[in-house]
Amino acid sequence: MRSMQFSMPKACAALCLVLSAFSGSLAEPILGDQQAAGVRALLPPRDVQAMDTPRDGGLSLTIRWQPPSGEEAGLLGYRIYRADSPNWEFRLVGQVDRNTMEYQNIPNDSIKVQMGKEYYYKVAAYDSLGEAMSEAVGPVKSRPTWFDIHRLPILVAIVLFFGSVLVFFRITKRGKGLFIRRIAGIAAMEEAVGRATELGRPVLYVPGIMDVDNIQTIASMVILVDVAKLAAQYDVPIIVPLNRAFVVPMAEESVRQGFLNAGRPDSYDPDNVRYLSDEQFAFTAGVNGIMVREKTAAHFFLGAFFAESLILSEMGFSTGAIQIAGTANIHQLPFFVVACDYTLIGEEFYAATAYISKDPQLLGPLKGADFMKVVIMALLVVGSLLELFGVHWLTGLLTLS
Amino acid sequence: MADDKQSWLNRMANLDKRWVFLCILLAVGFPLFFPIGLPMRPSQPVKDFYEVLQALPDGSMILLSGDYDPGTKAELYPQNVAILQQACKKHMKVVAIALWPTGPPMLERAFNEVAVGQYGYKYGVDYVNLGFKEGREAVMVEMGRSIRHAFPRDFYGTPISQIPLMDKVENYNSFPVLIDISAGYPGTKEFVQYTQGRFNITLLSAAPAVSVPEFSAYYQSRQISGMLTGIAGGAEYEALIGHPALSARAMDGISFGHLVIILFILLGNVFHFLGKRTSA
Amino acid sequence: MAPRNFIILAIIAAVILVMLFTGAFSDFQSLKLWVGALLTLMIFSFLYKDNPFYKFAEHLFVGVSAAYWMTKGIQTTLWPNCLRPVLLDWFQGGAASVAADHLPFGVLPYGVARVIPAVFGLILLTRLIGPIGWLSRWAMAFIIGYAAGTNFTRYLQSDFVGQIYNTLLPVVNGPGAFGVFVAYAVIAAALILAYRFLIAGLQRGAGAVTTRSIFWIATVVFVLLFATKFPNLTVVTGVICGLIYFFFSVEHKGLFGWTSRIGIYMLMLAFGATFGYTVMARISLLIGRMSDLGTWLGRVF
Amino acid sequence: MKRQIPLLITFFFGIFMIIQYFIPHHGVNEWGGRFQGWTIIVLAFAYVLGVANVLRISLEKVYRKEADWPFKLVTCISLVLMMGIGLVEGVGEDTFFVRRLYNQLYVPMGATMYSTLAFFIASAAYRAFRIRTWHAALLAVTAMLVMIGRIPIGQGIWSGFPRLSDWIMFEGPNMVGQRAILIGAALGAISTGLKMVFGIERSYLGSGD
Repeated sequence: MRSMQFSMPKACAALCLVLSAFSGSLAEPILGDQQAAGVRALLPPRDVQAMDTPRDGGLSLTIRWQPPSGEEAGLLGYRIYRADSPNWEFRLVGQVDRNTMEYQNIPNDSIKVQMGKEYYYKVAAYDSLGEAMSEAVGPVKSRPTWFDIHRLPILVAIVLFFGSVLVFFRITKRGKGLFIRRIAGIAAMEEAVGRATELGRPVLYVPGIMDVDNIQTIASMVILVDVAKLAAQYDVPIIVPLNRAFVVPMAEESVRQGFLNAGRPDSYDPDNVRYLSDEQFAFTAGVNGIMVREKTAAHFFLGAFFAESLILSEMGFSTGAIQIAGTANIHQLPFFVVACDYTLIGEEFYAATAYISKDPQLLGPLKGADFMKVVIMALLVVGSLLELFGVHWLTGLLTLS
Repeated sequence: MADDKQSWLNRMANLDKRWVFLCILLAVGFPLFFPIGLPMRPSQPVKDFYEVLQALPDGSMILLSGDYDPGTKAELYPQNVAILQQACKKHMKVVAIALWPTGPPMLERAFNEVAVGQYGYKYGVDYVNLGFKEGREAVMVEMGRSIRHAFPRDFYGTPISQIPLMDKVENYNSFPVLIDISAGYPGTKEFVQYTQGRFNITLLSAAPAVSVPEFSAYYQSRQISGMLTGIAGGAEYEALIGHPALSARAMDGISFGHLVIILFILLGNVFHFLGKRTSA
Repeated sequence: MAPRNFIILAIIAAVILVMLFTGAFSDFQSLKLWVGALLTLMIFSFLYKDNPFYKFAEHLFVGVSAAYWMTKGIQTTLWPNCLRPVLLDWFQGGAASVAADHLPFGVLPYGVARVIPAVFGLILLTRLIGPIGWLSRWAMAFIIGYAAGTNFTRYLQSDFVGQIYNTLLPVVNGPGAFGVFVAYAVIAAALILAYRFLIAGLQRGAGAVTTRSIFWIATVVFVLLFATKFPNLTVVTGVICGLIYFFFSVEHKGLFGWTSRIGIYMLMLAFGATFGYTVMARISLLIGRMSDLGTWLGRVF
Repeated sequence: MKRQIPLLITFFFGIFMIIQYFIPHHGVNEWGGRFQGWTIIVLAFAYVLGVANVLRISLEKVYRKEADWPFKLVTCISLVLMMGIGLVEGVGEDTFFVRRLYNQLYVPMGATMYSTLAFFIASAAYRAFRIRTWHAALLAVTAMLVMIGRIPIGQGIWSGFPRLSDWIMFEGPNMVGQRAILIGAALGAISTGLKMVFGIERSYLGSGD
C-alpha cells in the first residue's frame, strides 16, 4: 500500500524529467507558434498547501494545490521547490504532469525530508516558455506515526482470534470440545501408507514448489513429520523430492523427527530427501521419473502447487498410486480434485496436523478459526443488511487504506 | 455376448490415456499443418480494426509499432503478419518502429514473409523498418514533433535521408493511422495516455488476450478505434481479410482441442452409463 | 539397461555438446532449432512411456536448471548483497561505508547488521558438517519466524478483511426489488412445501419419475433465475455456505449439513469453471511448442 | 539449547514482523525491510546445500553403479559445467551462459514440459468427469459450459454461451467458491503462523534438548 502511494508520484516525476529533456528540444518551434498566436502569461497554481503526510514513517511531506485559474492550454506540469526558510533560495524537489495536483516529498527523492525539521514549499506551473511560481507555504514538519489507525480492524481481528484461541486452550485442556468433523483426506493418509506397505513400494511426499517463506510450505513440513512417522511405523521408505534448496534441511529434520517419533531413528535414510532443481518443470520431470522408476505407491502432494499439479497427479494416477493432495492455491485445486483420490481444500490442508495429533494445544487455534468464521458470518449478514439500508460505515471501516 | 459387450465397454471406459493423448495431438496438430478454416464470427473491435484500415485510400502510409517479444510471439506475430497482408493488398506504404528492443527482428521477419515474399515490396520504397529506440513514452511524444528526429537511422544503420520513403514522413500527421502491436509496457496504454489525444491519432491496437480487459476501456471511449484480441481476434481478422493463416490455424487447433475434450467427457459418460446398465 | 543404450546416449550428448560449444555452429539459426526440437521430442516421448531419451533430457534439465539457479543466486544475491560488502568492510576497515549509512535507532552499527545474514547463512551450512549440524536450525528458525510473521498480517489484510469487504453488498437492490424478492420467496416456499408433501412421499413408477424430473428442473430454473436476479444475495449466501463447509467443530448434519452441502456444491462449480477456463491456455502452450517443431520440420524437409 | 534458541529466534522475528505492520514509523519499517533483505541472503546460501545434495546423491549412485547411473552422471556433468561457466563468465544477458545454455537448453525443455499439460488436462477430463455423484456432475457440466463459451463454435450454437461462460467465471459461482476458500485458507494460514510464532507447533524443529 505504502509503496504504491510513494512510487506513483515518483514514477510520474521521473517520467516528466525524461519528457522535459525532450521538451527542451521541443521548446524552439513551439515558442515560435505561441508567440505568433499571442499567448498570455502563465498563472501560478492556487491554494497551495503543505502538510505532514498522514500515517507515514516520518520522512515525508505532502504538497497539494489547485490548477491555475483560467484555461491553460500550454500548461505542461508543475514543479515543486523547497527551502529551509521562506527567504532562502528554493531548490527543485520534483516535477509532475499537468493532471497531478499532489506531490509527496519522500525518501526516494534526491532532496529528502528530515524528521522534525521545518520546511517551506513553493509550487510552479510551467509551460514551454517558463514557469509561474506560487507564494511560499509553511513552515511544515514531518512527524512519524506510531500506529496506523486504518489497520485497526486487523488488530481487532488479531485480538479476537488470540483471545478465542486462549479460551479454547483452556476448554480443550479440560478435555472438552475436542470434536473435529471427519476430513476424509486426512483419515485416508494411514490407509495410503498401508497400501504402499502391502505392495512393498515407497511413499512419495511432495511439499509443493515454494520456498520456506511461504506459509503452505511450513504447514507441509509439519504434516511431513506425521506422514514420515506413519511410514516409519509401517517400515516403508518415504521419498521427498524438493524444489527449493532451503527446504532441504527443513525436510531432513522433519523426516528424521517423524522416524524418531515412531521409535525407529535407524531406518531414516537421508538419501531419500532429494533436492532436484529450483526450476518448476525440471522438478516436475524429475518427480515424474521417480514415480515411474521407483514405483511409488502412495503420493502426498501437500503444499503450494502451480501448473505442475496436474502433470504430477495425472502421472501419479497412471502408476496406480493412492493420491492425497492438499493446497490452498485455488487455481490448482480443480486439478487435484479431478486427478487425486482425496483432496484437502484450503483450510482443511492447514487443519491436518491438529486433526492427526488431536493434541489439545493444536486444537486451540483450529477452534479459534471456527469461532472467527462465526464472527465473519455475522459480519456478512449484518454488513449486507446495513448496505441494504444505505449505511456504509462498516465497509468504510474495512477499507484499510 | 453380454460379457463381450461388457468387457468392450469396460475397456472403452478405462481407455489407455495414450489414446487420449494421440487424439489431442492430432486435434491440435492437424489444423496447424493442414488448415481447416472453421467459420469465424468477427467481434466488433476486430471489425472496426479491419474497417478503419479498409476505409483508407489505396497507397496510404501507415505507421506500425512492433512492441512485443518472443514471449507473446504465438499471439502477436500472426496478427503482425495479417496486418501486413491487409496493408500490402491495398498497396500501403508501411513505416515500422519499435519501442521494445525485441520488436525489430519480429517486424523484419514479418516483412520478409509477407511484403517482400508475397507482394514484392522494395525496402526503402514501399516499407521501412526504423528499428528500436530507447526512451519509451518520451519517444512517443517526440515522434509527435519529428519522427525523423526520433529515428535518425533505420534498423540497419542507414541514415533516413538516404531512404526515399522517409522523405514524406514528418510526424504522426504524416500517417492516417497508427497501429500498435502491444505486448505490455510501453505499448497501447502509453500511446493512448501520451499521444492519442494530444496529436489526434487514429490508433489501432493488436493485443494479446491478457491485455484485452484493460484496453477495452479505451476501445469503449473510442481512444482506440479498433482492436485485435489475442489468437481469437487474430483469427477473426484473418477471416475478414480473406486470408486465414497462422491465427486461424491456432484457433482451429484450440477449437478442436476443446471439442475433443468435450467429446471425451461425453463419451466417458456414455460408456460409464452403458457399462452400468449392462452389468445391472 | 543394455550397454547399447549408453552408446546411444553418449552419442546424443556428444552431438549436443559439439553443437553448443563449436563456434562454427553459432552462425546457424538451425542449430538452435535442432537442439530445441530434439529436446522437445525427447520430453514428449515420455508421454508414450519412459525411455532413455526422456531420462537423458530429464537429467540434463535437472542439472542445467539446478546450476542455473545456484549460479544466479550467487552472482545476483550472495556476492553483491552480502559477501562483497562484508569483504569490503573487512579489508578497508569499513569505516567509510558505515558512516555513509543511515542508522535507524542506532541499535546496531551498520557493518554488524550486514554481517548477521552472512552468519545465519554460514550457520545454515553447518549442516554439511555432521556433529554441529543442529546449529542450522537457528537459520531455519529465523526464516520461519520472518515468514510466519509477515504471512500472518498479509493474509489477514488481503484474503481475510479484503474478501469480507468485497462480500459486503446490498443484498436486494434495484427498483421494486423488494416486491420481486417477496414473490421469489413465495415460490421458494411453495417449492419446499411441494417437496415435503408431494415429492418426498412419491412411490416408484413412471409417473413418479416424471413428476420428480419436472420438480427438479423447475427448481434448477428457479435457482438460476434467482441467482441472476439477486446476484449480491447469491454471493453473500454462497460465501456463508462455503464457510460452513469449512467449519470443523460441528458435525455436518441437519440444517448444518444442508448448508455445508450447498457450500461444497459452490466449490465444485468453481472448480469446474476454472478447469474449463484453463483448457485454452494449456492448448495454446502446446500450439506454441508444435509450431516451433513445425519450423524445424520445415527446415529439415 | 538445541530447541530453545531456535524457538526464541522464531518468536522474536515473528512478533517483530507482526508488530511492525501496524507501525509506520520509518525506523521500525527500515528494520522490517532489512530483515527481508536478510531472508533473501540466507535463502541464497541454501543453494549450496541444494547443489551439495544433488551431487552427493547422484555421485553415490554413480559410485555404487545403481540403476540408471549414467544418467546421474549426465546431471552431475551438466551441473558442474553450467555452474563453472556461469561463475566464471557471469550471468548477464549477453553471455554464453544465458544466450546458449539458458536459452537453448533450459527454455525449450521448460516450455515442453509445461505444454504436456494440454495432454494431461484432456486425459483428466476423460477419466474424472463421469457423472457418478452430484459433485462430479457439477464439475463436468460447468467445465463443459465454460469450454463451449470460449470457442467460436460455441458462439455459433448459441450466441449467449460466451456471456454465460464469463458469468460463471467472473461474477457467479466461481467467484463465490473462490472467496469462501480464500477466507477459510486465510484463517488456516493465520493459525499456522500463530502456532509457529508461539512455538505451539515445534515438531519440525527436530528433537534434542
